[in-house]
Amino acid sequence: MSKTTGRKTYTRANKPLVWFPFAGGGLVAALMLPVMIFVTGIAVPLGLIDAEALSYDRVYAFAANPLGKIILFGVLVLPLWHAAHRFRMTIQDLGARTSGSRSVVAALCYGFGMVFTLLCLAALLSFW
Amino acid sequence: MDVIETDIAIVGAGGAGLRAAIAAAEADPSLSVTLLSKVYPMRSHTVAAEGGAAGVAKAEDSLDHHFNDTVSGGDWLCDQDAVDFFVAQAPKELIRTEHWGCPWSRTPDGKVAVRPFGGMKIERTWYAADKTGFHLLHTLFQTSMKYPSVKRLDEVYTTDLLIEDGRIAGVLAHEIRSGKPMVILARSVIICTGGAGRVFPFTTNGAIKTGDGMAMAFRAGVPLKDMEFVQYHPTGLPGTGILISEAARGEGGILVNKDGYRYLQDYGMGPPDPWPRKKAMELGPRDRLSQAFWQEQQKGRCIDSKWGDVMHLDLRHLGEAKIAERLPFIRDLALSYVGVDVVNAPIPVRPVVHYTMGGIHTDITAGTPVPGLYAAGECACVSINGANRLGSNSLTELLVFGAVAGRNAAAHARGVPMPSHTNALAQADGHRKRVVALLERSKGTESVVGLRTALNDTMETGCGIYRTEDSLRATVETLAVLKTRFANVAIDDKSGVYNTDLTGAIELGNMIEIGETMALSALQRTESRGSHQRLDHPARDDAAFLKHSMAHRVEGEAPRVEYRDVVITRSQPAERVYGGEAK
Amino acid sequence: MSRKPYEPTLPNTWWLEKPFYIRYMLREMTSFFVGAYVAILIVGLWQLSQGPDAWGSFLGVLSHPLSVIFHVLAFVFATFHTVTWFALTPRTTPIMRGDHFVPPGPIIGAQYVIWAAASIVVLAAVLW
Amino acid sequence: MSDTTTFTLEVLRYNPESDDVPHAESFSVPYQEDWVVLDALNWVKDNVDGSLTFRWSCHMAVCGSCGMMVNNEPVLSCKAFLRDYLKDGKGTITVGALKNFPVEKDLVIVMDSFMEKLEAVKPWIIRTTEKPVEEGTFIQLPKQLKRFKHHTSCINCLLCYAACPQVGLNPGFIGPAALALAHRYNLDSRDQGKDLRKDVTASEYGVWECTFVSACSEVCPKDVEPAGAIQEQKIESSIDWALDHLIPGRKAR
Repeated sequence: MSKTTGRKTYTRANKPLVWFPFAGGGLVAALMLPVMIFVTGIAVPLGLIDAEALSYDRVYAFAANPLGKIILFGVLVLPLWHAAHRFRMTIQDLGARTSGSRSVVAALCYGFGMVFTLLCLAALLSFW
Repeated sequence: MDVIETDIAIVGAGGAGLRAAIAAAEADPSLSVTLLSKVYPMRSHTVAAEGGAAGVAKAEDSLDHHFNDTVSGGDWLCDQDAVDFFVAQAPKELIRTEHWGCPWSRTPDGKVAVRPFGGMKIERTWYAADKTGFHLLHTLFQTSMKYPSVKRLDEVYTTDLLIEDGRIAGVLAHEIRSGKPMVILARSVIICTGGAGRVFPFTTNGAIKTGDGMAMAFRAGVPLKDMEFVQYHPTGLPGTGILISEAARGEGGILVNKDGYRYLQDYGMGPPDPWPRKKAMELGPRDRLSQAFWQEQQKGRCIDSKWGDVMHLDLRHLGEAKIAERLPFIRDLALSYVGVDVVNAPIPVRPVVHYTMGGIHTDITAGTPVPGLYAAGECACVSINGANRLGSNSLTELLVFGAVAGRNAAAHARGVPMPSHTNALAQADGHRKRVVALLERSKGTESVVGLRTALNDTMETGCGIYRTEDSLRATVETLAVLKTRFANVAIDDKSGVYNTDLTGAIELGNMIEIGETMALSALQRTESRGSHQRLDHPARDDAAFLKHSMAHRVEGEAPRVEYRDVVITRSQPAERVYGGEAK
Repeated sequence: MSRKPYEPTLPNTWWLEKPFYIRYMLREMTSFFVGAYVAILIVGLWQLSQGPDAWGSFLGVLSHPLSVIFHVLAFVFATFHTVTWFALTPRTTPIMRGDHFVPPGPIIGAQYVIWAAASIVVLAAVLW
Repeated sequence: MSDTTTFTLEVLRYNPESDDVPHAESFSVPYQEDWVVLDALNWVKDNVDGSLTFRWSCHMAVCGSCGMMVNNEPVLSCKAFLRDYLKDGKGTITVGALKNFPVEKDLVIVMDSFMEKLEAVKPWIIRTTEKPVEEGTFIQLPKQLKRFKHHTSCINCLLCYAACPQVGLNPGFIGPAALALAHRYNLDSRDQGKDLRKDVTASEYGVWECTFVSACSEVCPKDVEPAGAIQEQKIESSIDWALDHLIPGRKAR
């Protein structure tokens, strides 16, 4: 027997604010991160690629260039927010069910994203 | 007992019930409509219809053609005023479902496509691939949700009609999940509970099609019309009885016997053209095709399979692309249930009980002899199907007469007062005792399954595709015994919550009453017409039987069968001609 | 004689029940490595802004064996992210051509081509 | 019926009048090669215990009544063949009520929540002006039909709700089937109600709760692809949200 009482009222959420960076970051991460991890975390440290590739002068020149700054910001901050959002949902999957615990998880994950976004901005804006 | 007051109560929320609810809500939004169903609406058996819904669509077609096909298909037992009304309303009703979002299959230019169907002179069957009933039901169900005046009572099982001073007063029901009895007082009641195929053991019908509405109307004094006419669909899957749509033949599928021979040409249906010729061979009417199977079986020309005698329905020549577009469900069903990919192998099929042409006696207004009581869909007999329904007329029928019932029930409701509580409650108490007795009887001597099996067996052996005086007499006698045995039936489940044992027992009681009207009406019709074939009376007898049988209930006795003239307006009875002879 | 529906709760270990769910959880856990990796790089960017010595010590940390182990893991997870992300694209953005949907194969294949091109560009830029 | 092997049908039963939690009960059932799990349940109900309670009707995988957990997978029991679960007609098959729903009794779930969610997404054609019947049908090209046809195939069997962990974790989530049906109407060339539906589908109970586990599409017996339908709606709703915030006055509608 169907009830016709107690229906929810629904209003549009502002979730796209986090979903957009999640989706965009997911795409950027998919295309860029494996090769970047390989270069910065594996190949250069193990000497598979000459350390000169990541020398201060080279990297500084790239990061000082306005176009380089834009690329770095996109490649770093979008995956950052992708990770923040997805990790938040993962913690919910693993058991954060009450609205209280969900708020805490959201604050921590998006807080992490915010802190590192600001750090990234500060670094990029500190030299030209 | 809970009492709910409503202007219009609709029992059954399949295609007809939903269409009626929408029509009533549109006719007068101030009227309250209560839609009761023993299942959730989308479980209703309309969902299983596959092939399509007939309505004149092409320029070269006409209402007259649709009329003539229907009347001759029904072996002139149709009321022609009703058929005229039906064919005229059909296209309008189908267009409405298109506006409501039904995903009808399309031609390349975006118009609704139509396919050929058995007994139809011109392509006029609208289809949504091969799941037309499913799409129609869900479209109607979802559309019904937008009308605030329609309140649903899902999984509420109606057991009886309440009558006051000869007019309808409401229904007695119980909520299945709580067992709570409830009286729904109503100014108008519409019965849309579907057919009673489950009276037979081997049927395309779902478990829910137990003739509840027919039985409750019958008990309330409404005659059941033309109950001897039970349609066998020529192509069901052996074993399960799953329907293989006539659309499979409409698209060009052929039927062959063990010699690979298209045997229908031996039964006046030829010539065996390699392409689908309308009203010929595999596109003949269902009664003729099912009877041809039986005849071949007598001659030992069926294919021997692990499920017994079958014929082969061959679709291979249609090719995979066409099958995928037009018959995807058929392919899925054959693969799942008989392990056959129709692209590579023929499907084993046999005739199986499919549709009850007879039902609650209604007129062209969908009204019954009880003022305020209406019926539509398979449970009703209006009658447009006569002695044999043409495939794809029933989906359209539930739209046309569902809508008529809804509108007329609304008009009636506006003109009469709400029935009195005292009277209705007293009556409901009386009926309720029958239900309570089933629950409280601690140890009966009879089981539901035992009686149901006995009912199924006797209907199959005595009241099948071909009937004789002896077989019918035996069945009638057996049914009389079953009726008395039913008084001792006991059930295992005594609980109030979701007691399917209880509903099963009530359904059984209903089916025994329905079976008795079928067998008795068949016994007394000493002629052969449409789906009713008597080996001892092989000819049609218009002098004596161009009449509807009307089975009336007599307390404590077998039903009394009377007759009523068929309405003939412009088509005089003639020979039914199919195959190359058909014009 | 009255209703008393049993209300089940989903255990927090639901994702261990089936390989399908475990695979999903592994996919979601890629976010940890994505987030950690870009956070490390952002820290590196900050070090870069602090001058050659700071950058040098950052590179030193990257060469630590623990760091290499982390990056190998991160590479595996990031690649898993890439594969799963590409596999889902035909379902998130179905494409119609004429009367039919484009089958998943070409859509997924096209992404691998783009991925390979992007990786080659990055490697070329690094090595050049 | 010469075949005499039997197998064990273990049914998770719950009687609200005597139980606090469901418990397993085993039945020995004769094996028939053509039988599905539903046939075995009916055999038990007819021959052993008439109080065994489950929903079923069509026995041809289209009415959607008989969804249940068979060996912990949500399936239509009328299409779950015994032979696919047993070896030589022997072994054990476990059956339980669909997950993520309250259990009324034995294998019967309470589906009120789904009915409310279905109604909430307004699954009907919405138009600013109705087309008169006299004007005939709409023109809908085969490619326009093809765009949404697969989403119309939902039989409301609720297997997807049983498979979706987000439904289990967050009972308010509108869920796969209802969101797929919303998308079906949004994509229909005859419909003009997308904006109204978005108030529901793009709410916090709507598409955002989905994490694309895609178990819904995996278990769907009718290839409705609810997972894809939800992702498409996320993208569209996000673009819509962005435009609302970038173009002054757009949101006022």
